[in-house]
Amino acid sequence: MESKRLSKLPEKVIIPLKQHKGTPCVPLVKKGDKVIIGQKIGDCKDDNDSSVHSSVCGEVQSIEMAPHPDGNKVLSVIIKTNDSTETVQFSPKKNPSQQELIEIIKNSGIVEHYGVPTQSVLKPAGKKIDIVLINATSSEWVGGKFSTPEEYGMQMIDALKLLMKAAGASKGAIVLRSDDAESISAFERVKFEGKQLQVSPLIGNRKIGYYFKDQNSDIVVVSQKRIYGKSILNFFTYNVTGRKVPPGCVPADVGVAICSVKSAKAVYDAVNEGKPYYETVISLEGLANCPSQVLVRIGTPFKDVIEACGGYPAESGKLIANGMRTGVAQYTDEVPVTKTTTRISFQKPEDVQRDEAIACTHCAMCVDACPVELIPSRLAVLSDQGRFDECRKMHIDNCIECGECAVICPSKIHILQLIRYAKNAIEKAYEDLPQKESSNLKLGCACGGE
Amino acid sequence: MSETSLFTIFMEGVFIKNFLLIQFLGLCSFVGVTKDVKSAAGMSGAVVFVMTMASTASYLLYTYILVPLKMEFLSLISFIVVIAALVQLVEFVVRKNVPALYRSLGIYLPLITTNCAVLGAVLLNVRSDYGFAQSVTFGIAAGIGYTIVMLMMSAIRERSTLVSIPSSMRGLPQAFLLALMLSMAFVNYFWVIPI
Amino acid sequence: MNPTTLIIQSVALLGGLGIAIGTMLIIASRKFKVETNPLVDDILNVLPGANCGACGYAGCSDFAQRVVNENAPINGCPVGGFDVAKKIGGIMGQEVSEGEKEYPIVLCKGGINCINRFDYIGIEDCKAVMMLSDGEKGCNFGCMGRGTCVRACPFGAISIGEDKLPHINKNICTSCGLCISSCPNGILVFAKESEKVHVKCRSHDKGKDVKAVCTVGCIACKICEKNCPVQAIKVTDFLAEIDQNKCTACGICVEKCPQHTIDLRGVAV
Amino acid sequence: MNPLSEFIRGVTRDNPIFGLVLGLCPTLAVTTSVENAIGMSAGTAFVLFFSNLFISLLRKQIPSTVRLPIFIIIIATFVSIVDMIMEAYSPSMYAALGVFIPLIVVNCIIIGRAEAYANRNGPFYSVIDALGISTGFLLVLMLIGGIREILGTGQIVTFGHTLISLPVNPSVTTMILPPGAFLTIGILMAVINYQKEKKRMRGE
Amino acid sequence: MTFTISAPPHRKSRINFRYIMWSKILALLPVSLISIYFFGIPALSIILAGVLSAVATETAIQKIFNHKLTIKDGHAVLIGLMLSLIMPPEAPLWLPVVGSFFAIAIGKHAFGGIGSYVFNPVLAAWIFISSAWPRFMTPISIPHVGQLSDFLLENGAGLLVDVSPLALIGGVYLIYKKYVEWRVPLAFFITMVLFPQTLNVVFEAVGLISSGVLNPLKYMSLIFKFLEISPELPYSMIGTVFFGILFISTDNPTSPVTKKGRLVYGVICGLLVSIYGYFGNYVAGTFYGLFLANCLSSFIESNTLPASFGSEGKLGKFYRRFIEKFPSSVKREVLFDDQW
Amino acid sequence: MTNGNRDFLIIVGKLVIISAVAAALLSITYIPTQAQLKENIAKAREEKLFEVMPQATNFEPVYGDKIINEDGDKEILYYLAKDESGNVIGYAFFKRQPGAQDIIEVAGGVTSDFSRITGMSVLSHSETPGMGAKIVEPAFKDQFKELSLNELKLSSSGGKVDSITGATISSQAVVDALSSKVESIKQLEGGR
Repeated sequence: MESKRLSKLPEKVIIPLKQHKGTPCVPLVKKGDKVIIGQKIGDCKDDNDSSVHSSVCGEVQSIEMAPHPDGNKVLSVIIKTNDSTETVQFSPKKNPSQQELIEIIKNSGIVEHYGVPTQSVLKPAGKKIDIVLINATSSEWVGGKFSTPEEYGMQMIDALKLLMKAAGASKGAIVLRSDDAESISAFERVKFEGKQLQVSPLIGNRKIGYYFKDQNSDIVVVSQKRIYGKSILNFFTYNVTGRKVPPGCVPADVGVAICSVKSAKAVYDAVNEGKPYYETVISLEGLANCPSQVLVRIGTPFKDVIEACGGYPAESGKLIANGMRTGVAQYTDEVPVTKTTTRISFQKPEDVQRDEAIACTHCAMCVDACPVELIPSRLAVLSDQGRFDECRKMHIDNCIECGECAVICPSKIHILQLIRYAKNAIEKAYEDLPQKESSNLKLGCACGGE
Repeated sequence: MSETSLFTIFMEGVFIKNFLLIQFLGLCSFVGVTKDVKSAAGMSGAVVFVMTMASTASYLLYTYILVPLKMEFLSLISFIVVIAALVQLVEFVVRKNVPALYRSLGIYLPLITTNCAVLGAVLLNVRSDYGFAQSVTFGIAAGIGYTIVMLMMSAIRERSTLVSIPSSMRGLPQAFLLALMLSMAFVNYFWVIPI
Repeated sequence: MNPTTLIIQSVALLGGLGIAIGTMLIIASRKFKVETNPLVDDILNVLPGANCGACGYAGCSDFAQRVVNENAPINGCPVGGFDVAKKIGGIMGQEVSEGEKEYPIVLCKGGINCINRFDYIGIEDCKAVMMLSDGEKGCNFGCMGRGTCVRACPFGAISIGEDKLPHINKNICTSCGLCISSCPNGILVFAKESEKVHVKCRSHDKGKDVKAVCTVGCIACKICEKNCPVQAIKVTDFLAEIDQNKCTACGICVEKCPQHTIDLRGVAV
Repeated sequence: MNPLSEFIRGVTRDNPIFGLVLGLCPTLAVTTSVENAIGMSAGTAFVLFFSNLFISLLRKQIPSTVRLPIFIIIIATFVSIVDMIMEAYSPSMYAALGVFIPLIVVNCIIIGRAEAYANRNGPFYSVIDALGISTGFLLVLMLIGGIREILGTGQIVTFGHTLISLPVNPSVTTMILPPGAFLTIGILMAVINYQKEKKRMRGE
Repeated sequence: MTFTISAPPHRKSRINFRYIMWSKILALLPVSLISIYFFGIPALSIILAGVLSAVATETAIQKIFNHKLTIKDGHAVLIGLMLSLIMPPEAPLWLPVVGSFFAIAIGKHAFGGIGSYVFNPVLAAWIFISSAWPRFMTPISIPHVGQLSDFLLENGAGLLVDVSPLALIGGVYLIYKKYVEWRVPLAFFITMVLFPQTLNVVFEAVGLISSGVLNPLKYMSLIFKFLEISPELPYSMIGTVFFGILFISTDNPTSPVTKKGRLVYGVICGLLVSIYGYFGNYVAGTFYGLFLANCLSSFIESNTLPASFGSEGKLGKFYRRFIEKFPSSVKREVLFDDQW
Repeated sequence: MTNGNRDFLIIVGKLVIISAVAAALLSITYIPTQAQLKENIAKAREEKLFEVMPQATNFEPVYGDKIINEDGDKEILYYLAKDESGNVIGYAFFKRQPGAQDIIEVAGGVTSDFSRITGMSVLSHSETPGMGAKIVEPAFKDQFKELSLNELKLSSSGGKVDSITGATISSQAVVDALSSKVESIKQLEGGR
């Protein structure tokens, strides 16, 4: 599947200086400055931040607080565009060393879809990564810039090699979704080290380690059931590698780095073409005349994307960034596409579900649906009553925010929202209280406390 | 002396003559200390302990002092004094020697002096002409019956904090309606089963 | 049996029992003495000591400990009633302060007068709305009327009225301040009973922006500042502020305000 | 403090069952009939009267460290007296009330009033208080007993006289069994709570 | 352009409470119709009286206390229907009326309405009226189960619901569609089957021991006794019991929410019902046993809360310690796949 | 003497004084009530004896060996019921038996050939009203009139006594009391 570049150049782009988790970048430009494509306009303060580049040529109109698709306002550079296609000098680098690779990633401003800059995923301070996973399950087959499936497969594997090199990891895997026939076929056509690649399913105890041995290879392609979720990483790590990440830890603590297809592709481009991360592929849904995927410059307001794709099908409705399951509904279409945007969806008013929540009937459907063995209904009630301490005792931190509970709830309770509310309150109240509970007896994880 | 078998006395004490739901003994603690499972368990532990001790002590007092001296009419006053002293003594000893136990159980001890369950068990023992083993068995059984109901009730009330209850039902009315249901279950289930 | 013998015997028996038990207990209490917080003992002495459990705690000593260590309510003993509560208050130094009583007031008149930027589906809570966006009202400083304060109030003193603004029932309010700390926008503040005039807006937006979203917000027109006979009002950062020390509650600003933002307490506007 | 208001307070605000929530065990256990309710409250009233009187008389002499044992002894004495008198002069009532007559000794009403009132007030007011509380107790017991008896048997029979007899005999056996006691008191308390709530809503 | 916002997820399942309630009512229709066919007008009038009284009570309560009317969600109808179905056909008409009133007023609304009650209103009402008026609530006949055809259509004995266990097949469909959950009924059913069989074997064994039999082969043959259908088994399969399994035990608010808890609850339901049924009768046993199980359900729930995801359970820890004592590389590889 | 020890003595002294006064008070009440109680019991027993054996005109107690009080009264095992001419027509007795709640004291009579129960009456009980308490009602009591000893069982175990609905324990207690006492009288009479 091929995705087109957005036909129309937006009048202005809004480039948020914070497109990752962490502190906002320091703007390098000021009002009235001329910028060109690929020019660095925001510099990161330290290794855990990610720099920002201009995606258009034009003039900086202002630097002010502007809406962000995550729901709040952040400091953004607003650039009035002109038609010039002038770019900075791209300098590809052949065969970079590990250190150089990290530098390239950092300077190109590559960010994972969950918001962590790629370089700090690959090389976290004080932790050793020994396996790199490319997660192709939660974001779609972002085939935008790949003209053929073979190209996709080859590039992904090359990108994985680069990532492994950058992380100093010995093993790597690409995790596909088992119902995504297109991607699977794309990989099954690829030959790797002289062998035909096999997409191996992860079932039961056959975790990824089994396939490393079975296929006698350091790089494997596996497939698994689709899982959603905002803080999915720990669960994903367990599902793929069988390594348990203790509560309060990140996959890096057990030596796992997780990258998305998009960032892998961006790393590939940054190394092979020298291009910084200034445009991204997003998929669209529910618009009047809607191609499934478009290539969009970062900073393009949603309004322009939607207008270019035929406009709204209805007068009002729900505009959602990043998918129906975990995405954020937008109250304005003036928000820009950012590095972490994967999808823009629109729901007509008649599709918007407005069921009134009634009391929990303890039907336990959410308990059955929860992939991480929580009792969402009880968490929701506790959160509703403000009993956050008890939420914590019920392991609310384990929640991956997949939303299965809220989807299935017959009482139509906003379970996920309540859980996130509680998590938010707990985060505020317990900022200085690190989790001391470790469920992992074997790995002796430094942050856990065995 | 009554010739009822120990097993029958035990089953009766736990279920058929359940102190809380059927005999209405110890209701103050039943509505007061069942707000969470932990306190209920602590209270029940203390009751089982004191009930057993009190059954033993009062049996000895009654059979070896009051009856030979023909002073049965002093039984009530001496029982209550003995129970109070016993509770106090146990509290002192536990607090000094086993602080951990005191923290989990000791704070419930003073409540027991005025808990009619304990005095009730002692008086029922005397009235039923139970022998030594029977008295102690009845004491333990009554305590266990008390514990079972306290745990059930406190778990239900703990869960009830999660749901919405009409404001005028909150607190005691709800506790009594729960007791109604528990009592209906006990009365109907156990009064028919032959032992 | 001879009545005299009976009496002598029973007196001897109970007296003996009394001596035995009294001695035993006093010896035990000396031997097993454990130091406790004197405050707890003080409270224990004023408590009824019935250990009835009516307070919901495990007996009087538990209640006394909870009062000292865990801030249990000092009026928690239903047997002792008000007298005991007063005495415990004396011990704990929790006497209700003698100063003028302060009540929370709502510094926003928006409610239905303020436009909604979007349509919200979800849990009824201001903080939850804040998590999804900067709030649903057009004004970023205004009351969202989703009732976080209502639920924060343990006494049920707050209700959301027809105008989608919280209303505080002063008869029930205990000035605990929980609503004030719960409000994500800081709409609720304490005000003394004697402070009569308040600018019921917190918006620091420019007048034009305020007018676009709200019909009763402060537009920083400075009319009040000019008209105040005692110069108690000052507009800073696009918002009028009243110096309560100077204000004489003359009501001129209330009349002059074009947006009817300023309220004189006790006077319907 | 005037005697009448002290007396009325015992019936209304400090009502032992609905106000102070004390002495639940006898309330539930012996209210199978009005007759038993009267017997029980008479016994309790007797004990309460004398214990309040004596404790308030002796309150200056009682060392505070052992006041509880002394209270218990005083109360137990009067309970024993009631026990013996009832056994001798009213054997049928004694049989019906069973173990609950001696259990007056651990009834929180008595020890609670001893602590909260008699220990702080003079004999006159203590006696008034005792009378007020006993009246409150009697009324509540009669109410619960009346409801249970009339629903359970269809009539109220007190001391051999049939006071009320319903034309239709509902005989809801459950009402006389333990569950009936819980049901009655639960609903009564809910009604009282509801009234209080309504009052509070009206801003009183 | 105004947008709507809400927290994710933005697409939810269409099944709601009302839908589930009406499906339950639908699932109960066959048995209602069959009982009307067998018992005639009395059955019809009992069902009508029960349902109408339930709806009227709910409307009255919600009107008086200014609550939102929730008749449409079908819960009151369901309660009325379920209560009517467990009445004997000979019951006077005021009985279902009073029962439904008790179920809705005390059983449901006094505890806070949907989701808040801890005790199944239907059970509570049934037990209340049957202990208040035992002579009206005792069915004239108890279903006789002699042969297989009795299972299919026990034409007219016992309670309304006793007409045939087969008529309750709708409940199985509900479980299949996952409108109600499966753990409780399954555990319940298995316990119900195993209990009389096990008791059979135990009695036999006790008999053998007390008669001093030493031949081990005789004890071995007890295994076959287990497979032999005990005379009590058919009685534990009557309509009332199935009604309890499929409709009462699966009532959500009265069963634990944890996965483990639901299994335990099912087993306890089965045990309590079987014990009462074995020594008393299965009709009353179903209701009394389930009601007692309701009392326990909160306790079960609070003791089966799941541990933090990924942490090892007690069994797992034990297993691991056990395995580590006998280091066998092959075993380790299979057991702990993360060891690479 | 230290201050602490003095306090201690005062406290113990007060405790003792109070208990002594209490004991004195109690024994003063005890004496008259005990007398009344004895009278009551004697009266009640006599009434019951005539109720269970209406044919008899006087009852002669049979004393056991056990002395029950210091006045030298011996335990009364049972009564010989005599008619006007002084012939023994049967035996009447009392039996204490634990019921559902508390002890039930049952009065009963049996013919001299131990073939029939002449009647049953309940002296004291504290069973649940409405259920167990129905043992005092004629409907239950009359079942025992002229009841053959072989049929002295609950109907559920093959006898002729219909138990009270929901109060099997109380009914069983009454039946047990009668049958066990009759058995013991039989043995005692046989031994004489």
